[in-house]
Amino acid sequence: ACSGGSPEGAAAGPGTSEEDDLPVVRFQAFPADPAGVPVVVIQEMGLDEKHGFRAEVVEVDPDAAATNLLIGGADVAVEQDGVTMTLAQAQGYDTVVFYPSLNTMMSMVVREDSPYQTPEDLVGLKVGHFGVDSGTTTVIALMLKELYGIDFFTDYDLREAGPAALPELLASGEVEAIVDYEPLALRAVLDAPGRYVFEPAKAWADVNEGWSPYLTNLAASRAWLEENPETAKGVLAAWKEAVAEIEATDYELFAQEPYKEWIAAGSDEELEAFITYCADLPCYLDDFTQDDVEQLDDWLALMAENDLLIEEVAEQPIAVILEELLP
Amino acid sequence: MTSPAAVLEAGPRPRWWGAGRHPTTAVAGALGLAAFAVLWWWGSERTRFIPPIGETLAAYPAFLASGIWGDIGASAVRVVLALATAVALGAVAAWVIVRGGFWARVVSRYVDLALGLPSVLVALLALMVFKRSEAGVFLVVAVACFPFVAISLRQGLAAMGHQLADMASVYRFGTVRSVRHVLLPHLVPYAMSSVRNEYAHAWRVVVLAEIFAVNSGVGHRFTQAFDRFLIDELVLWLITFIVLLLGSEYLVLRPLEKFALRWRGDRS
Amino acid sequence: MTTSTSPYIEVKDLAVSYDGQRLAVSDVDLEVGPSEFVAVLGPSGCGKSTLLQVLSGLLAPAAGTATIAGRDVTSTAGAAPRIGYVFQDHRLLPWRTVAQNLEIVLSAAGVPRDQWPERIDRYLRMLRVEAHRDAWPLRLSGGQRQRVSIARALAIDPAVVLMDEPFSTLDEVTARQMRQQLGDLFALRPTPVLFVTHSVREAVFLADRILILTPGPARVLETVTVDVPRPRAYEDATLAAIEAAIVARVVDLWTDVPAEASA
Amino acid sequence: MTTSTSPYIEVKDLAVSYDGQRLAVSDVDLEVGPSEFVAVLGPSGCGKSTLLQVLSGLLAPAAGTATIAGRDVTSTAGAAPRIGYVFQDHRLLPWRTVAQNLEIVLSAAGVPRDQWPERIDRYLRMLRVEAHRDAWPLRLSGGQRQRVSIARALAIDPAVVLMDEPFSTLDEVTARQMRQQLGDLFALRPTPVLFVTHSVREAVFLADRILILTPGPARVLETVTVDVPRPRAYEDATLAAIEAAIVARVVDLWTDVPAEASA
Amino acid sequence: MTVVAPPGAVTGIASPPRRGRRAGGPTGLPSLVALVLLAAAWELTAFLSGGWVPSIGAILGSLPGVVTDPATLSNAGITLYRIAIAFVGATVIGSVLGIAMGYNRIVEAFFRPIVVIALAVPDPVYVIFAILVLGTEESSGIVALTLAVVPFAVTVVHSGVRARDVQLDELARVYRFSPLQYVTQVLVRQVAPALLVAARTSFAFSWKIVVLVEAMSQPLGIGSQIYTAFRLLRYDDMVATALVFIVVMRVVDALLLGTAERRALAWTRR
Ligand SMILES: Nc1ncnc2c1ncn2[C@@H]1O[C@H](COP(=O)(O)OP(=O)(O)OP(=O)(O)O)[C@@H](O)[C@H]1O
Ligand SMILES: Nc1ncnc2c1ncn2[C@@H]1O[C@H](COP(=O)(O)OP(=O)(O)OP(=O)(O)O)[C@@H](O)[C@H]1O
Ligand SMILES: [Mg+2]
Ligand SMILES: [Mg+2]
Repeated sequence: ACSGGSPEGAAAGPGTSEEDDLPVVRFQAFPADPAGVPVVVIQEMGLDEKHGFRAEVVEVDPDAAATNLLIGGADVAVEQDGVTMTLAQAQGYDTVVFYPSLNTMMSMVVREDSPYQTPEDLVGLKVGHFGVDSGTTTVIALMLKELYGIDFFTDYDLREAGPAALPELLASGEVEAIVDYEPLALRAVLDAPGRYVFEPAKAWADVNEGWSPYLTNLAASRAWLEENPETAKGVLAAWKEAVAEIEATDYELFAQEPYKEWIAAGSDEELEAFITYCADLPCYLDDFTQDDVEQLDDWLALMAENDLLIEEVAEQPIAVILEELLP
Repeated sequence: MTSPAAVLEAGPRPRWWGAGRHPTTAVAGALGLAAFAVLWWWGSERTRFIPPIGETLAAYPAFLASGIWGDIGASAVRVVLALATAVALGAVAAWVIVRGGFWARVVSRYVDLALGLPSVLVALLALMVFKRSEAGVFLVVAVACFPFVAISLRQGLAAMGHQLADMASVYRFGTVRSVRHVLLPHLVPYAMSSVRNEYAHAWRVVVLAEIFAVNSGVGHRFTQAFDRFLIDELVLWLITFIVLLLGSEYLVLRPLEKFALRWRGDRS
Repeated sequence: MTTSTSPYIEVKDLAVSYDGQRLAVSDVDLEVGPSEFVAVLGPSGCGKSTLLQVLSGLLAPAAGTATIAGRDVTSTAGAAPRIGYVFQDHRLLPWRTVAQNLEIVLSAAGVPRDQWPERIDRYLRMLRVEAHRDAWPLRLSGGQRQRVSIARALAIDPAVVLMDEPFSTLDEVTARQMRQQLGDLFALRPTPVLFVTHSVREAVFLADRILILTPGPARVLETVTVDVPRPRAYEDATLAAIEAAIVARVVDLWTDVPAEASA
Repeated sequence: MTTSTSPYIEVKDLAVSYDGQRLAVSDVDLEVGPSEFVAVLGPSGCGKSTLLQVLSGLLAPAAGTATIAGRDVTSTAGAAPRIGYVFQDHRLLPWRTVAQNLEIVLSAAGVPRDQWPERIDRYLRMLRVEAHRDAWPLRLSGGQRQRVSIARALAIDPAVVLMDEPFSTLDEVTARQMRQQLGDLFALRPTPVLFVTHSVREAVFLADRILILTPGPARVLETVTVDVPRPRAYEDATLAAIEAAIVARVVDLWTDVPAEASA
Repeated sequence: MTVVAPPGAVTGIASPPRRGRRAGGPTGLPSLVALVLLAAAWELTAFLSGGWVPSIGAILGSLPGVVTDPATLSNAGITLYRIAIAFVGATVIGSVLGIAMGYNRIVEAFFRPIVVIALAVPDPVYVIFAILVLGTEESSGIVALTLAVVPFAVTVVHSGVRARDVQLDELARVYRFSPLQYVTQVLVRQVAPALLVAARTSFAFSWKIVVLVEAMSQPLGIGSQIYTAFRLLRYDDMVATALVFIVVMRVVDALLLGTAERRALAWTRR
């Protein structure tokens, strides 16, 4: 039910819905990505109307997601990362992130019965990933370099496959470890069975004042935000309220339809584990301050310094505090 | 492999290409399907990710009832329209090329170019031009399919010989009659092979194009399953594709081909 | 019924070459009157079929002119009046039945549809292939195909008939019947006919005039006028005499010259 | 040189049908001695080509047997001794030149390579197409193609020769020369020959025995033995008499029965 | 029955035939015209897309960078290698299977459903299943690629074989051509145009699908380079890279298949 989103509506530019005068906001999300759940919550609980807009979901392919946002295929993305926004800035597209959507939800997993305890034990062995230029892989690569001095790209024997196929590869023994985002890493833990050998969120937070680079963020073009200030504020408010709703249930909401269908966990067991995982991490964040903006900038600078995907950071910070942008 | 040696040495009675309809061909066809089923069964025994064939088939009715028809219909319309366009374009291109001369060369450059365009690239470019719209999907499929139609029909046209064309011009057939009674019947085998291929190709490309461009159709649904790695659902979709193609093959293409080529006598 | 008034088919100084090098026909002059039956005799490979192809507009000559009813036919097939052409090979559409093969040319010739069945019947019966009306051409014997091809040429009521060895693969008896039928048809409705054959007797029996060609590249060696009134009898002694004379004449001429010297 | 010792080719009670329904040949019995030249005469469409196809193993009969040199040939083409088959249509490989078309059958027949040039020369000269040695078949006239096809059949020194109207598209003069050549060759090296023709005179001139078939489905109507010593002259009066007798006989028989009754 | 005649001879259908017409004009001019027209169409598209499709200027601008990047060269080598193997594999398997199906009804009936099923499977499924079954080695990508291409080649060859002239088969049987002679002199010559189309089809599909395979499962190669450019939002690089490799493929195609075609069809030229 939730995965709908009318194709016609998606094709049209920003506009107003027919029944009432509320502006339509098209959210783009990956199928099965937990970052989309709050949007579904917004729709289900009527938070959109409450905050003066009507939410639509546009499902996008991970590879084409950034392009889709840039060409105006959606108004707000819930799955963009800082690196991509920096790239967009470098190409002259003024898109910004304005709120984190998911924490650093990615991990490195090995099989449970394997002897490997740290990423260093895996040097020289087969490691599965889903693309050297993917956000997940580059983030982990940079952290491993900073924390362990490991060059992910050369020290490991890399094997590429789609993100969803990685748990299978680990289980079948094809690779010794995988780096993947959640809840797929969790699936590997349950199915292989496996265990985490490196948890970036915690590892990075330990040495960085509790901050770690968000997996994904809410993003939009600066122009859209400035032209629709009230709607933009409504979107953020609705998002925060949705996240609060989820957290209020300790993420147990995930076990209800239609959220359960959205998350599409491999099994109930996996869903349970994911709920526990989220409640523990937590998955969604509930504040975003100038400090976070700076941390993100520093992180991106570190990426640029290591020549990972970007060569330099954008002139202006790619993250904005909505309250400051839209007084 | 049976062929050339068999032609020369075997030649059992009745003739090795048989006469009329053989019940054996139906059996062989069933065996072919069975071979696929066995392969699947074997795969499901040996790997953990291929679901058992029985379970999948048992789940299929429920899957059919789960509202997939709208998506199949949406994609089918795209496929058929785009394919029709591709065939028309391909036929025109082949025609121009075979006629020779300046424009033949120009057009054959474009056919070659289109032949070498990765569908992914076209899909991405179409996304930029058409944003998220039907037109993009349609265009991607048509562009992907037309050059193959063109080279196949070009081969057919080149193989035509001038004898019948000469006859047609002496008896003043005119364009319409020539095309209808001389050209088209001659092209049937070539057109059949390219339609068969391009129909399948179109389904493959529509899956790709729908990933990027629209929120409907089997490509979209298939990708949802694919991205979530819901193998069971993935396999159900696979069966759907297979049923779609087998259906059009055995219910439409083959009867059509048999009818169109019945003049050739016992060589089906 | 010999050459009368102005010629209907007229060929002047015709030369044809394939590949622009080898001459297949050189310097042919020929005329066929508006109701004249002209047979063409010539050794194998001399250029007879080539000549008919030029007349039907299929092949452009290297030099010379060819007109039918005063119209230049060397530029476009189908510009001249309705031609009934019996090709040396049958050229039936293999994917249309015998009757359909006739229907298509009837329709192309603009014959009203209600006349088709009658015409098809008449000519298939005349050529004795009516039993194969609904057969596919590929399932006919060689002679049957050739007869269907003749039926097709005649069915459209052509203004000009070009025939390239139409009876060559028919047995003696059938061929005689066919010749008789063709002779009768011609007597009934005289039409200019250019008839390539290798049977001297056939030529003598059917034609008003016989053109004898040289070994290739073809030139007209001689014209023999057959001044025997119609109806003629195949076994007629006068015809036999003319045949013998022609045979005697060509035996030397066609053998003297090495037949393939042109290559 | 007439029927001698045990027959080399033997056909018994042969029936052939296409599509399993229409009979094309019914109840044919025929024998050809080890050095006998047998001609087959029959009306167009009676089943002559069908008969040769069965003998060459291309077509399976519905009933009866056909053996060559004692071996059953109805099951496999190529099982019988080396066959030289002149198809009614020429069947040259269009992508090989004339000489190459001969080479390939020589090689298939296991003729040592060093003999090829001599053989090719000999037979192309005999058929008077040596000037077209290096031409593509599609660039030959109808008669030239047919002659190449004959050269091919003879070049392999066949143990059996099957010819389907080989001279049908040749002009009178060339055809006479060819007949003469073929007669000489046969006299020099007698080989069992089954020779389908529609020219009665040709049959009489060449054959030891003539089989006359009924209108289709073919049965053997009559066998005529031509007891004229070789070498024969084409214009020989005895031959003419035999021809006249045969023609007189078949004119009635082939016309009486509606030729296409079988359909 | 199928008498094969020169390409260009078919002109007779709509207008009177003038046999022996040679495809006219200098070779360069049509290419130039094609290029100019294409460029114009591209610019128009770029304009209509609101600047999202990179303009020719932008593409030309990024071309030097792409061409001089050593990675492009090594990626091209890797991709060419993959294409070569898949192309040869698919063409050979496709030809053998297609020919067998064309000759034997039983074989045809058996393989027909399998070929249709193989046609029905979307490319990504081949890729992912190859990885899961065969592992992440280089070979699995190539196997996936080959499997995805084979059914197309089979169909083309099969119909080519079926359209052959059976009368020439009979000739070969009567004159007892050896299997080798039959294959080289009768079969291949008749099926040559179909084999060429099959080769061309496999070649094109190999290249089209390798892009996807590399995008999905291989870190190196032109396909992943194109995809990376896309993901990094460098649309001009994406098009420039594709362009470079399309040109390379055209050249290979022309050299390999063009020559084969000219050889195989020499006899049809008058
Ligand atoms: N398409 C062609 N290309 C080149 N040369 C050709 C072509 N067709 C025929 N020729 C040559 O032109 C000459 C005349 O051929 P044509 O077919 O007109 O002969 P013909 O008189 O009809 O002979 P036949 O009685 O054997 O049919 C022959 O020597 C032949 O080799
Ligand atoms: N492939 C076929 N399928 C069905 N019927 C056929 C086929 N070939 C021939 N026939 C029929 O079989 C009969 C005998 O044909 P065949 O070719 O043997 O005749 P023929 O004696 O050689 O005649 P011709 O002298 O005209 O060549 C004909 O009536 C013909 O219509
Ligand atoms: Mg001729
Ligand atoms: Mg016959």
